[in-house]
Parts: sequence; C-alpha cells; structure tokens
Amino acid sequence: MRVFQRFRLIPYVLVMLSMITLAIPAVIGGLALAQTATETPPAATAPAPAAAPPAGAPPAAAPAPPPKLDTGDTAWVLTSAALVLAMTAPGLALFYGGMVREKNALGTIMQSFIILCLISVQWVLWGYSLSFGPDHGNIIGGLEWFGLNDVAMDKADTAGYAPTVPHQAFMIFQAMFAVITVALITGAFAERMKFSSFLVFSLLWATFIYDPLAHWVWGVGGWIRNLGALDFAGGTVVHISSGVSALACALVLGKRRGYGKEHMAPHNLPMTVLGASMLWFGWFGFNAGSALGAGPLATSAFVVTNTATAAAALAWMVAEWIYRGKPTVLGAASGAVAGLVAITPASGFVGPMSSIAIGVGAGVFCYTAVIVKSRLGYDDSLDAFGVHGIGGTWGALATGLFASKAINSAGADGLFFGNPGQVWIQFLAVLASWALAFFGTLVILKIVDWTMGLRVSDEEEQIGLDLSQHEERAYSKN
Amino acid sequence: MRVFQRFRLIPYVLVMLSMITLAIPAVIGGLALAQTATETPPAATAPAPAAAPPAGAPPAAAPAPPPKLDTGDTAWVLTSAALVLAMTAPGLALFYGGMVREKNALGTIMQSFIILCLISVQWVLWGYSLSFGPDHGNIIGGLEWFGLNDVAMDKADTAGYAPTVPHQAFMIFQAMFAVITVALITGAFAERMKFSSFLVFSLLWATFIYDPLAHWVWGVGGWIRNLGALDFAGGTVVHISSGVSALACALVLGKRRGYGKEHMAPHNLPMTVLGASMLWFGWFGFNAGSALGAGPLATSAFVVTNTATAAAALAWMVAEWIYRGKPTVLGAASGAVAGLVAITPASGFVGPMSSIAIGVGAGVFCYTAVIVKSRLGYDDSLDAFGVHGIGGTWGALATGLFASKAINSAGADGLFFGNPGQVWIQFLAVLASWALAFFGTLVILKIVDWTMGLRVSDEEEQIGLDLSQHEERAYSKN
Amino acid sequence: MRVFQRFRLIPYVLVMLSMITLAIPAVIGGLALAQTATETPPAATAPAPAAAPPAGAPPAAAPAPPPKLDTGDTAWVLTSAALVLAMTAPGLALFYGGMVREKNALGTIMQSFIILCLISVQWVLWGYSLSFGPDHGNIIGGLEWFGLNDVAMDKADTAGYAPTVPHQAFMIFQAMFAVITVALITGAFAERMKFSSFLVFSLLWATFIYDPLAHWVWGVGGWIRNLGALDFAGGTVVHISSGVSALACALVLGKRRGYGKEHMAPHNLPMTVLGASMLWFGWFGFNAGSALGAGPLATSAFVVTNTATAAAALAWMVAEWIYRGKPTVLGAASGAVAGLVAITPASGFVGPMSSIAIGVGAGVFCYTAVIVKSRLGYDDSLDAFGVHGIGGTWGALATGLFASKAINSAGADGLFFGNPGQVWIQFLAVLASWALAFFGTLVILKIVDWTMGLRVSDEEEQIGLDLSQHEERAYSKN
Amino acid sequence: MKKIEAIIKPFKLEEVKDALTEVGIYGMTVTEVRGYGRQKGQKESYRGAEYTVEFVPKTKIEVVIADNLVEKVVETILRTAKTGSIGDGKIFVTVLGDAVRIRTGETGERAL
Amino acid sequence: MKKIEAIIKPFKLEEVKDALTEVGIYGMTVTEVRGYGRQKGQKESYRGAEYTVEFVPKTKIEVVIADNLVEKVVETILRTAKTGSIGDGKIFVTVLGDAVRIRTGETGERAL
Amino acid sequence: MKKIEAIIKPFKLEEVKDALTEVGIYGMTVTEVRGYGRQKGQKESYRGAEYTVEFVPKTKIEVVIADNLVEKVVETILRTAKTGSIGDGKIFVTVLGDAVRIRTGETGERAL
Ligand SMILES: Nc1ncnc2c1ncn2[C@@H]1O[C@H](COP(=O)(O)OP(=O)(O)O)[C@@H](O)[C@H]1O
Ligand SMILES: Nc1ncnc2c1ncn2[C@@H]1O[C@H](COP(=O)(O)OP(=O)(O)O)[C@@H](O)[C@H]1O
Ligand SMILES: Nc1ncnc2c1ncn2[C@@H]1O[C@H](COP(=O)(O)OP(=O)(O)O)[C@@H](O)[C@H]1O
Repeated sequence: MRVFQRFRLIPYVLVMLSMITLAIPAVIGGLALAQTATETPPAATAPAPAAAPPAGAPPAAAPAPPPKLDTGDTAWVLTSAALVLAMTAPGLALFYGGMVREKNALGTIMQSFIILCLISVQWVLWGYSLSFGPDHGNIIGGLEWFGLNDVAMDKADTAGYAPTVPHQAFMIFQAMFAVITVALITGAFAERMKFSSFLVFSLLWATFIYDPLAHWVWGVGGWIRNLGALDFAGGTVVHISSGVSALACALVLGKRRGYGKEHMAPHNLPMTVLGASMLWFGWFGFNAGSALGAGPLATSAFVVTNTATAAAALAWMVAEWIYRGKPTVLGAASGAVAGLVAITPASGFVGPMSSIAIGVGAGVFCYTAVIVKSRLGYDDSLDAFGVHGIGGTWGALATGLFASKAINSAGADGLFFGNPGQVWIQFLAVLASWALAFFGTLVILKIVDWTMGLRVSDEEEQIGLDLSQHEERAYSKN
Repeated sequence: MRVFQRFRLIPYVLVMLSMITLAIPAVIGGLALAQTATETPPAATAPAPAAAPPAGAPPAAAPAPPPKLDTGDTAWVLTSAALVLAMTAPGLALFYGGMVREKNALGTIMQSFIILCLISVQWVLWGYSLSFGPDHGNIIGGLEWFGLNDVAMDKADTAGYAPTVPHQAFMIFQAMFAVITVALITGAFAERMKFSSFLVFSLLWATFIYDPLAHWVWGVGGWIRNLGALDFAGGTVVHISSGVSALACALVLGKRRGYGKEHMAPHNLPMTVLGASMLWFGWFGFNAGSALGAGPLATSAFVVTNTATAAAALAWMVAEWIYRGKPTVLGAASGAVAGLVAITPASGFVGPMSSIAIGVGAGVFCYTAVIVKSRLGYDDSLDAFGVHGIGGTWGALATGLFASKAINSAGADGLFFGNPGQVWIQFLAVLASWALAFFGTLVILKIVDWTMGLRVSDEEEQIGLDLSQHEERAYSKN
Repeated sequence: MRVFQRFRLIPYVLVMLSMITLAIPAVIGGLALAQTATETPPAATAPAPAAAPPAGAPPAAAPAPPPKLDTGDTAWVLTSAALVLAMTAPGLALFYGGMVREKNALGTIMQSFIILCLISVQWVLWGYSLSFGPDHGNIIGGLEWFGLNDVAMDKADTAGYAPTVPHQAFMIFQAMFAVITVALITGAFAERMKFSSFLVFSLLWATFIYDPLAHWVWGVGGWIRNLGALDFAGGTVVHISSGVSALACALVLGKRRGYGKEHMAPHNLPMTVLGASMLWFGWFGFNAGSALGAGPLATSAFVVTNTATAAAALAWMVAEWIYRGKPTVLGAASGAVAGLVAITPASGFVGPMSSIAIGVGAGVFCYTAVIVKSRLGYDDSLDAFGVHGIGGTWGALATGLFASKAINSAGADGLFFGNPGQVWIQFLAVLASWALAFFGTLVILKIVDWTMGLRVSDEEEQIGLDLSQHEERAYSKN
Repeated sequence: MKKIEAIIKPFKLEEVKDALTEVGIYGMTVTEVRGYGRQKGQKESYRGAEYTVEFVPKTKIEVVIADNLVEKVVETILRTAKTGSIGDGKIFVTVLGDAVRIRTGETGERAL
Repeated sequence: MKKIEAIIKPFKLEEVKDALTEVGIYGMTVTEVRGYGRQKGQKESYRGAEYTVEFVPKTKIEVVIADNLVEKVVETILRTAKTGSIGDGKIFVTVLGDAVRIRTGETGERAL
Repeated sequence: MKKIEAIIKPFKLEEVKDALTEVGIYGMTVTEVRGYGRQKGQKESYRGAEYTVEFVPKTKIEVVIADNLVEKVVETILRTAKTGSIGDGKIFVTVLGDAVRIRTGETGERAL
C-alpha cells in the first residue's frame, strides 16, 4: 500500500492504528450500551437529538394528538432544502474551484456538480431507504423505502423524524445532506483523480459509508442515536465522515505532481470567497433547517450558526496575522467554513455565548491543522481533512461540552452544564465515525484502484483535468 | 425573407409549414372544445390545473368557507418569487454570459438583466392584466387590472388562482415568470442583436405573445385551460413559447459572422456552471412555488424537480460520453437545465419515478437537438431552441404520459395511468403554443427589422457588443 | 484638516456647514417634539412605523390577547435574515469587488466579508442591546441585553417589535442590517485604506453611529421614532448613515493615487452585475422581511421593491443614454441599486404606482450625483455617497410624499395623500441622520488617523491592497 | 536566416496562419500585444468616468525562415493581413544569428 | 533602422508613452512580460503554503525608429522610466533589416 | 552581446531558470506566447461544436548575454528544456546592438 511507503507518514499511521484499537471496543461497547438503551421505554428517556420535535412544543408530557402538517414548517424545510442545494452548487463547487489551478478549474467544479446529480438519484432510489428506512439490527435501514416507496408526499413520516412536514420534504432535505457530504471529499483528491473512477468511488462511498453512518446517528434504531450522542446537523455524519475519508484519499492517492515544488496558488480567490459566502448562506438551511420546523429551535440554530461562523473567521484571521504576519482573505473564508463545520453538530443545543467559544476554537484548531499538514507532507489539496475532519471532530466534542437542555429540552446537558458523561458519549460517536470513514474509504479506494485505477496519467495531470477529462477549457480567449 | 434563402433550411421550413396546417384546425377545434367545457358547471368538473388548490386540502366536496390567507403559504410564495428572480439574474445572465465570447459577455448579461427591469414594469402596468385579468373571449385578459388596479395586497384574488395568499403575491410570483420567459429567448440571437431593437422586440413579444399565451393556458377562461391541458409551471407558456420564438429569431437574424469558421468557445465556463446552479436553485421556486402554498403539492413538485434535473444531467453526460468520447461540464450543466425545463409542466402531476424517466428523456432529446442543429446549420447561438423548445415540448407531452391523479387530484391521469386522451389534449396545447410563438415572433421581428433593423453592423459585431453597444469592457487590466 | 486644503471642495463644505446650522436646532426641536409625543398614551397614537404589526391583523382596536409565535412568520423572517446576509456576501462584496482594479479585488471583497464577521459578533455582544435594548433618554438602548441576555429564543420580544416571531429571530434579522450598513461605507475608501485601521474604524462606527441611530429611528423610545418619522427598512438608518459617512471618508482620506489620470476601469463587470443581482435578490428579505411577518404588508413591500428597482434601472439607463449616448451595463446595475436604496424607507408605506415614481427619481438623481461628483473632484471610489447618500435621502423624503395609510394603517399619509406635515418630519429625520453620520464619522476618522493612520503607504497603494495588506493575489496563473 | 515579426489585427490571425501554411511555413510563434499608433482606441465609460484606451489589441506573429523565403512570406502577410483601414500593422525583418531545435539539437535552417 | 526594446515597470508605461509622443514617436508595441533579475518578487501566502514568485510583472515596449533617433529615444526612456530603485529595467537596441506598413505596403522608414 | 530567445514548454520554465541561474545568468524576461508547429493542439468540444486549437501555449525566455556565454547558455537550455517529445521548442540567437540599465544608465555588458 502506497501509504506505508511514506516514512514521514508513519507517525500518522500509528495514530490511526491506535484509534482503531480504541475504536473496536468502542463500537462493541457502544452497541451494547445502545441495546440497553432501547429497552427502556422510548417515550420517557430515549434521546432523539436530530429528530427533536419542533421546539415550540412543550416537552411532551401527556400523549398529544399527532401534529398536523404545518405550512410554516413546510415552507421553512423546503426553503432549507433549496439552501442546502446551493451549498453544493454553486457554493462548494466555486469554493473548491477557485482554489485549484486554472487547468483544473472545470474538473473540480464538475466534481461537486455531478455529485449533486448522482447522489440525488441514488438517494431517491436506495440511499434514503438505507439511511432512514426501517431499522435492521441498529446498523442499517432496510430497502423497504426503495424508490420512495411508502414515502408519502402528503403525510408526515411515521417514524417521527419530522412530524409537521410531508415525509417527502424531510426526504429531500436529507438528500441535500448526502449530496454535500460526498462532494466535500473531493477537496482531498482535487487535481488528480480520474473522472470515471471518481464517479464509481462516490457512488460506493455514499452507499457504504454515508448511508450506514447516517442510520447509526440519525436513523430511528441507529446504535449511536441510541447511545444518546448529540449531532444536530451532521458533525459526525457529514463532516467527520467526509473529512476523515478525505484524509484516507489524500494518503492513498498520493501527492500531486510537483507538490511542494511548483507554484500551486489558487487561480481565482474571488470565486472562492463567493463559494464560501454561498456556503454560509446555505448553511442556515443546513443547521436551522435541521430543526425541521420554523420555531424557536430553528431560530436558535440560526443565531448560533451565524455567530460561530463569524467568530471562527475572525479567529483564523487573527491566528494567521500573529503567526504569519498578515491576515489573508483565504484565511477568513476558510475560518468561516471551519466555524460552520464546528457549530453544525452543536447548533441545536448551544446558546450564543457558547457558539462564540466553539467558533474561536474552530478557527484556531483548523488553522493549526492546515499548518501542520504542510509539515507532515501529505497532500490534502484543499484541506478537506483539515477543515472538515478537524472542525467536525472539534464540533462533535464541543457539543459534549457546551450542550444545554435550556436550549433544547430534547437534547442533553454537556460537561459545562453538569453532565460530564456526555463528553464520553460524544467521544464514542466520534471514534466510530472516524473508524468507519477511514477504513471504509480505504477499502473502497483499493477496490477502485485495482479495477480501474484512481489517478490520471502523469501527462493528463500535466495538461490538467479540464482538457484531459472533459476536453474543455474553463476560460477561452477568442 | 432571409429564411427562405437558405436551402439547407428548407426541410425545416417544411416541418414548420406542416405544423401550421395542423395548428389551424387544432386551434379552432380546441376553441370549440373549450367552449363546450366552459358550459359545464365549473365547480364540478372544470379542470384547474395550474390553480390547483393547495394540495393539503381534501378534494373539495362540500362547499367550504373561503380559505383564509395563510402565513406559511405566503412565506413560501414570496420566497419562491425571490427564487425565480434569481433564475433570471444572476442565473440566466451568467449561464448565457459565460457561453459567449469575451467581447460579448456584458452585452449578453445585460440582455437578461434589463429584461428583468423592463418586464417587471410592463407586468405591473398591463402585462398581468392581459394575462390573468378578467377573460375576454377565452383569448385574452382585459385591462381592468391595469396598473394593479383591483389587485389587492391584503386579500386573495377573486378568480381563485391562489386562495391562501395575497393577490399581489400571486401577481409578483407570476411577474418573475414573464421576466424569465422573455430573457430565455436572448440565447438565440446572442452576440449580434442591436440593443435598442432588442428592447423594442422584447416589449412587443411580452405583450403580444407571452401575455396571451399565459392567458390561454393559465387564465381563468383561457381556451387551452378550458381544454384541460396540464401545464403546472410553464412547459408551454414559458419554455415552448421562448424556445420556439428563439428558433424564429435564429432563422430571421441569421448566423453570427464567422459561425462555423471562427473559434467561438465559451469564454468562461465556471460562470456558466454558476448560472446553471442558480437556475437549479431558483427553479424550486418556479416549480414548487407554482403549488402556491407550502404543502404536499409543493413538496412533491420540489422532489420531482430535483430528481428529473439530476437524471437529465446524468443522461446528457452519458449520451455525450458515448457519442463523443468525453463527458463534458457544459454538457452536464446543459442537461440539468434541460431536465428543469422538461419537468416544469409535469412537476405538479407526476411522481419521483416518472420524473427520472422525464429527466432521462430530456437529457437525451435535448442533446440530440443540439447535435442536429450543427447539421442543419442555423445559428441558435446558445441553444435556446434546442434546450427550451425541445425540452419544453417533451415535457408538455410527457405530462400527458406520466400525469397521475394520485399525485394531484385536481390534475388528470396521463396515458400510462389509463387516460390516453390527455396526450391528445397536451398535443393540441403544444401545437397552439408552437404556432403562436413561431408566427407571432416572425411578425414582430419583421416589424422591428423594417423600422429599426435587427442586427448590429458587421464592424460592431467584430468589436463585440460590449464596446459597440455599451462602451464598456467586461474585464479590464489596469 | 486635509479636507479644507482642497479649494474645489469649499462649496461642498459650505453646504455641509449650513446643514449643521440647520441640524442643531432640528435635533433640539425634534427632541422636544419627541418628548411631547411620548407623553401621549403610546397605545393610542404613538406611531410605530418600523414595528408595524403583521399587516394581516386588523388595526388594533380592542386589547387583543398577545399574538402567538407563528411558523409562517418565523419562516419568512429567518428566510429574510438569510437573504440579507447574501446582500453583504456575496452581494456587496462582488458588486464592489468587480468595480475596483484587479490589484485591489481581494482587498475590497475582504472588506465586506470581514465586516460580516466583525459586526455579527459586535451585534450579539453589545450592538443589539445599544440599538434595541431598553431606552435611555430617547437616545440609546442600554446594555441590559448585552450578550443576548434576556433575548429569548422561544418568545417574542417584550417591546413589541415583532410579536409573532421569536425575539432572537428579530435580533438576527437586525444583525444583518447592521452588517450591511457598515459594509456599504467601504465603497468610499476602496483601494487605499489600511486594513487594520479599517477594522478599528468599522467597529467604532458601528458602535457610535449605527447603534445610536438605529435606536433613534427604530428603538422603542427613540426620539426620531417618537417624532413619527417613517423609515420602513432603513432609508435613514442604513442608507443615509452609510452614504453620508462615505462622503466624510472620501473627503478625509483624499483621492486615490493617480485619480483622474490613471485608467481605473472596473476590472470585472460581470462580477459587479452578479453582485447587483444578489443585492436585488437579498433585498426582498431586507424590505419585505421588515414587515416581520408573511402577510399583506410583506407582500406589498415585495412588490414595490421590485417595481421601484426595475424603474430606477431603466431610468438611469435612459438618462445615461440621453446624456452620454450609450446605455451602459454598469449604469443599469447602479440604477437598480439606487432604486433598491430609495424604495427602502418607503417600502411598507407606498403602493406600486408610487414606487415607479420613486424608482425613476432614484435613477435620475443618483446618476446626476455620480456625474456631479466627477466635477467636484472628491474621490468616492465606488459612489457609496452618490448612490446610498443621495438615494437614501431621496427615499426618505419621498416617503413623506407618497406614504399612504391605505397601504399601512400603522404608518401615516404623505403629502400627496393630504398630510404635508409628514414631509417636514421626514426632513427632520434626514437632517439628524446626516448630521450624526457626517460629524460622527469625521471624529472617528480623525481619532483613527492620529493613532494608527488611515491610508496605506504610496508604495502599498501602488502594489495594491491584495499583495500589500493580505499577501495574496486574486487571480494566479500557474 | 531571418526573423519576420508582423503586428496584425487579432482577427486576421487565422487567415494569415493558413496562408503561411500554404506557402510552406509550418512554424510560428504568436503573442498578444497592444499597439499604439495612428489607429484610435475605443471610448469607454464607467459611471462618471470616461476613458479612451489608446492601446489597441494587436497580435504579433514571429516566423523564423530561411533567407530565400523572406519575400514570399512578407508578400503573403501583406496580402492576408490587409484590410485597408488604419491599424493594419507592420512587418519587421531582422537578421538572425542561429536557430536550434531543442528536441534534437539540430541547428540552422534544419531547426525550423 | 533600429528596434528599441525597453523592459520597464508597468506603471511607468503611460509616462514613457507620453514622453515618446512628445519627441515625435507615434508608434509602438507593448507586451506584458515577467522579469527575473535583482528585484525580488512579492511574498504570497495561501493557507499552509507560501510562495515567492520570482518573476515580477514588467512591460516591454518595442519601438522601431530611424537610426538618427536612437539617442533621443533611449535618453527619453531612461529619463521617464527611471525610479531609481532596483528593477527599473533595461533597454536593448537591435539593428533592423526592414519595415513594411501592411496597409500601404510602404517600406523602410516611411513605414513607421 | 547576444540575445537568446528560447520558446519552451511552459512547465519547463522553473527548471530552465534554475539552471541558468546556476551558470551565472541572473536576468531574463519571460513572455506567454502561443506556438504553431508540428505539435498538435488539444481537442475541445462545446455542445455541438468541436474545435482543435492549433496554437499551443508556450513560454518565451529572452536572455541578453555577453558573446562568450552563448554556447553555455544554449547548451543549458537545450539540456533542461528538452523532454524529447514534439513541441520542445526552439532557440534563436540574435546579435544585439547595445544594452542600457535604466536605473543607472550603465551600458554594454555592465548593464546586464
Ligand atoms: N514605430 C513602431 N514601432 C513598433 N511598432 C509600431 C510602430 N508603429 C506602429 N507600430 C505597431 O503597428 C500598429 C499599427 O500602427 P498604426 O499607426 O495604428 O496603423 P498603420 O500601420 O495602418 O499605419 C500599432 O498598433 C503598433 O502596434
Ligand atoms: N540579461 C537579461 N536579459 C533579458 N532581460 C533582463 C536581463 N536582465 C534583466 N532583465 C530584465 O530587466 C528587469 C530588471 O532587472 P533587475 O535586475 O531586476 O533590475 P535592474 O535593471 O534595476 O538592475 C528584469 O525583471 C528582467 O525583465
Ligand atoms: N519557424 C518558426 N518560427 C518561429 N517559431 C517557431 C518556428 N517553428 C517553430 N516555432 C516555435 O517552436 C514551437 C515548437 O515547434 P514544433 O514544430 O511544435 O516542435 P519541435 O520544435 O519539437 O519541432 C512552436 O510551437 C513555435 O512556438
């Protein structure tokens, strides 16, 4: 395996290995714990973090009549789904597209755009069913909802995910999550992956990593959900999974030709800032939309999302200013994305002051990760791991620190609100996500590598993805 | 007429001629049919495809009290209106702007932008009234609502278009439709039309083609509506009308200087992908907003819109991969737009699996149209006809195939759901739209040509629209 | 003071001086008037212009039970907050970024982006409290709401700003207003201000100019609000304040090196049009969102916003066509922004026909301002004063002309609807805003100038802000 | 050997290139340049500001040829690059010391 | 005839052009180039990566003139392009074989 | 003095520059050009339209050197710019009349 041929990566690999040894008992222990949890009557104590009832409702005491579809909630969830779409395209497409060299601009933009197409179809066909369909062994949803079979357009889902909006609205909102998660990984292998292999890899990854993990954490019956881990909008499911998989990709694919020697400055930073801005804009749908209704919880998630993001951008900028001597625009934009990542799992559980702390942490930690990367020598082209892996991990753990039932009675208190146990639960969830993402991705990559090869040829890399993979040029002079 | 001097276009012209011969009886027959239809008591059987009641409501049995304004529905319609605005600018402006040569970038962007301004005012003054105002002879709305006279801000319209939102909300939502329809045509005459003539043409076209056609299909009393033709969000009104008019423009204006010889590669494809992404994003307002409320019907329209679009992008890409050897980014983006176009008329009547079929058809048919164009030799610069004309026609017919009352009880069943008659009705609607758009546009073009001329001079075309029409340069180095 | 060394500016300065002499009694008189106003029982006659109750509600006659949180209203306010965010980034960032020279593109974009971050945090900490917190002497809010203390996520505010949405939703919506106001000023000193000084200036400006002014006009107890001045979405608070401060900045910082000699054409006008389009799109949130609910008032604000904008773009374009001989794209985009600015204060009080008049006025007046600027010789680089100062002033006065209680019963009638007194009240509000903005900004600028200096060095200006302030290049070739 | 440098109107490039290929010239190097001369620039206008960019876009073709081809090449360029209006450009001829083909190391006329 | 090539700092272009016009030179051709020399490039920094681009933007002016003008032109460029700091650039003088005006076919000094 | 012009593949620039620096050449000027020759262009395809751009991106290096360095410089470029595949480019050598350093007014070889 090419990974192990790089001596400078050995420490890294050791860290990974130790994580596995930790992960295996964690998964087993977690499953055990989860089993126990499910035995207790669900209505009383089972935490339902992601599927928190629209927070305007009183903490359900007496069995109430089933809530009706609500136009306001539906409007908000549909709006949110559209916003999350805008995160992938144009958001991520441009954020990443601006950071690569001109000869790979289109190829990189295409990766986000075509993932949007590919996973949209995969999700409708089997992805949604595997993720949120009827539970099988706490591990995976069944294929009962294949092709949206039984996914009603005019009734809320029966599992209780989103009681006041049509089931299909919840489904399409979740579709956008699956889409962006897969697209985030592309930052790691930018500028060198074969287009056909990339398509196959993405389809396999969505099916064998994303769908199970979404089920573990959010699906009714999922073992991590049963553990009581909190992940409001996808710190583990979206960001750790994509970020850690990105690390695996960077390690397996190896560096770009000329990495560290050639000039690889971003070809269009205004495009990147535009992308970051669209990410910020769309992320309100991502986080506040995860309240699945237009009430207090959505409002609170909206506020902390904005605040953490702003704080993280400032923190990254200041860290850079101190460490390097100049505040950079790419730094501010990256910091904003890091903040968005970190607040994601916490957004339904923490208040505004906590969100500032989470944001500042995100800015500083992710900037550090990016600096450290250039020491360690692996080539995570666009820092998908540095921002999403590290930011997601920090966010998931920080949720265990800052969560408060005063914000969301359906959540839990974190360490700073008197419940140290939540940190441990969060840690287990993080560990399991890391393990699944890293090893699952390794396996998929190896399979694709053996069957079709992962990288473009040296000459193709030289010419760039735009001409070699697509026979197009991003910018033409006439 | 310049059209007939092109021998290679003769087959095309013949097709057109045969369509007319078909169209005339169709219009007459249709009118007859429509008359009959209106005689039956409207509450019981008159189809109200576009003005389907918010689908959460039970199929109206007993006369219910008039619905009240609903904040959720209003929020959704206003959000949708904003989204549809974003389709024209920046969406279409950039989608088209990226595809032209650098010297015409601004001129092309301007065409979309200024149409937004021009038609916004036209609509408020007389456009809305002509389209949706009190019916006159099943052909046109009256001027009773000139200047929004009687168009209330605080009550729903009295005609029943949108019972739960303020009348002005429905009006402004529809304004955005009129805007984008006119803007779509600009793809056909990009890079060569005189700016002043273009403004006059657009104003005439909106008034004499769009407004009547909107009335025919959507206006209470309109003869195509009375026929029972289904057009949820504008397959005939928006896409056939703009696409077929685009063909007329391409034929009358003739080719760009150097077409087929000079290098005319898109000057900025990332801009085009950005535009396509904004179109996709905004189209949720277009289609799901056409439910005119935030309920099941909006949800379903949202889901099929996304799914068809994704499928169409994949289909175009695969078709190109097979036929040309490489999947292109412009292909994927074009496919997405084709899918959006094709699902538009069907979006309130079909389920997710049907939408995949419609999407795949759109990708393949529109790609074929684009390939065929380069054989036929007319210069539809940005394929406004190939994508909107063909895609819209396919969508309108496909609605007759895949529509199902299970999705929308206020709609109708299509061929595959046991009602072959619907295909015929759809066909009549398509024919009438083609005929009005093609011949109406010919007449307007001829009038403008005789009075002010259509094309810029050769030298101006050489210099480009940006400098010759606007004395500006898109990109300046200092 | 550098200002007075410029002889050609003397007339300008005289105008300013005479405004002060007018302003001082105005403020005093206004305060007196306001005191009187507050003595009358607030429920009966106190105008509540900005905090108009959701307009669906009947003009409150009998004391009604407090309204409940409404999901539709909340969905709309959250959506609107997201839309207003998009106005600053990417909207304004690109609108301005495209207009500068390439070497300053990133630096200019950064100014909008980092303001979004900085003021988001400032607002949550003390800005909101100073603006909307419990009134102190009709002049300023207290620090009672520091850090969002007492700003509930699950209840409406107790002051009555937005009775049907969570207090935090109103807070975050207002946050976006504070953000964009500060960002608008950057147009005046583009291409020459030191980044560190700019940050300090912005923080001081937000705290000492924006927050008090917002309180005066919108805060319960604010003296201009008590006067009965109408400012629906921020003609005085946002546009006059930023525009007039921009003028002060342009005068104090002085011209760019080479102004009037070197070629300073916009480096990327498609970027500017994209920015203008995003501004238009987001402005629906700004104006229609200011209704703080999804009902008739939001609908009406939405309609007049779109109509005035379109009319203004056409007016600017035609004015330019007549005066210069060519319609320009930058002109149309600038006209649209001018229209958006001018309709802002009026958007909740005027009907569609009035909005056309306001728009046409905005286009013509702002174009004139821009032409006049090049005569007067001060260097307001991107016409922040010409568009926002002049447009905002026109809009605020026009509100006094065109306002009608038929549109908003909680508002007032204007001159053309029989109440000439409203013009005077509007004039006082304008005067007070001009005075606070101009002199407050002068003071802040002088303090920053003495302590850290305002401008980059000549050499840094030569190299450009991107490299000198951020060590980055907007566009790299590899 | 001679080096022919021709400054021409950009849109004439294809035509000139094709003509040169016809007379047996298979190599050339092209640069985007800006020219200042009798031809006036285009007026531009941005809000209050008006500019006339005095430099107009031109294309420079460099062809290195054997001495005996100079006349033919100059004549070919003259014929194809000419529109007759101001700004058609110039042809400059320089003596060249030597030429080397990097791929093979061949020198002199064999390198062309 | 001589060809003067001057590599100068880009922001000096207008000044040099105006000065040349004053001494009676009405034609020139300008190219954006990148120079490598004693002048150091600008530091750039993108997240973890730092670069110093060793090539700095320069502008090349080419003027073809009659032999007797060489001194005046060189002196004019020297005077106007000079800032005194490193990187001001170079002037190179080459002998030119011939010049032709494409529009008219005129050759030699009449072509300029 | 001689002027060496080398048309090379763009991605070879760094290598050539480094090698030249090693043999003591501290100044050069670089231009982005497009080359036409034996090397074929890249196919491009946009919807219905296909293009083969016959001009390929090349980089032109200009170095002015003392006569005695010509051989060394040509050899260095030959060695470092060569990939062995078609399109590696050319080296052209011209005699230079004079050189002036703008900053100091030095002329001749001292100006380099
Ligand atoms: N003396 C000169 N030296 C170098 N280039 C020149 C000179 N004179 C003209 N040119 C180039 O030739 C181009 C055409 O020259 P111009 O005077 O505009 O028209 P014409 O060649 O038809 O007389 C200019 O744009 C410039 O690039
Ligand atoms: N030997 C050379 N051949 C070609 N161009 C050169 C040479 N030396 C310098 N130049 C050009 O002159 C520019 C200025 O040279 P530099 O050494 O930086 O400063 P100075 O001319 O002030 O000594 C360089 O950027 C390069 O473009
Ligand atoms: N006669 C020529 N005059 C000027 N430049 C030339 C000439 N022939 C070739 N070139 C330049 O050299 C480059 C390489 O030439 P090409 O024929 O493709 O390959 P090779 O040099 O390997 O034979 C061309 O792209 C062109 O820029």
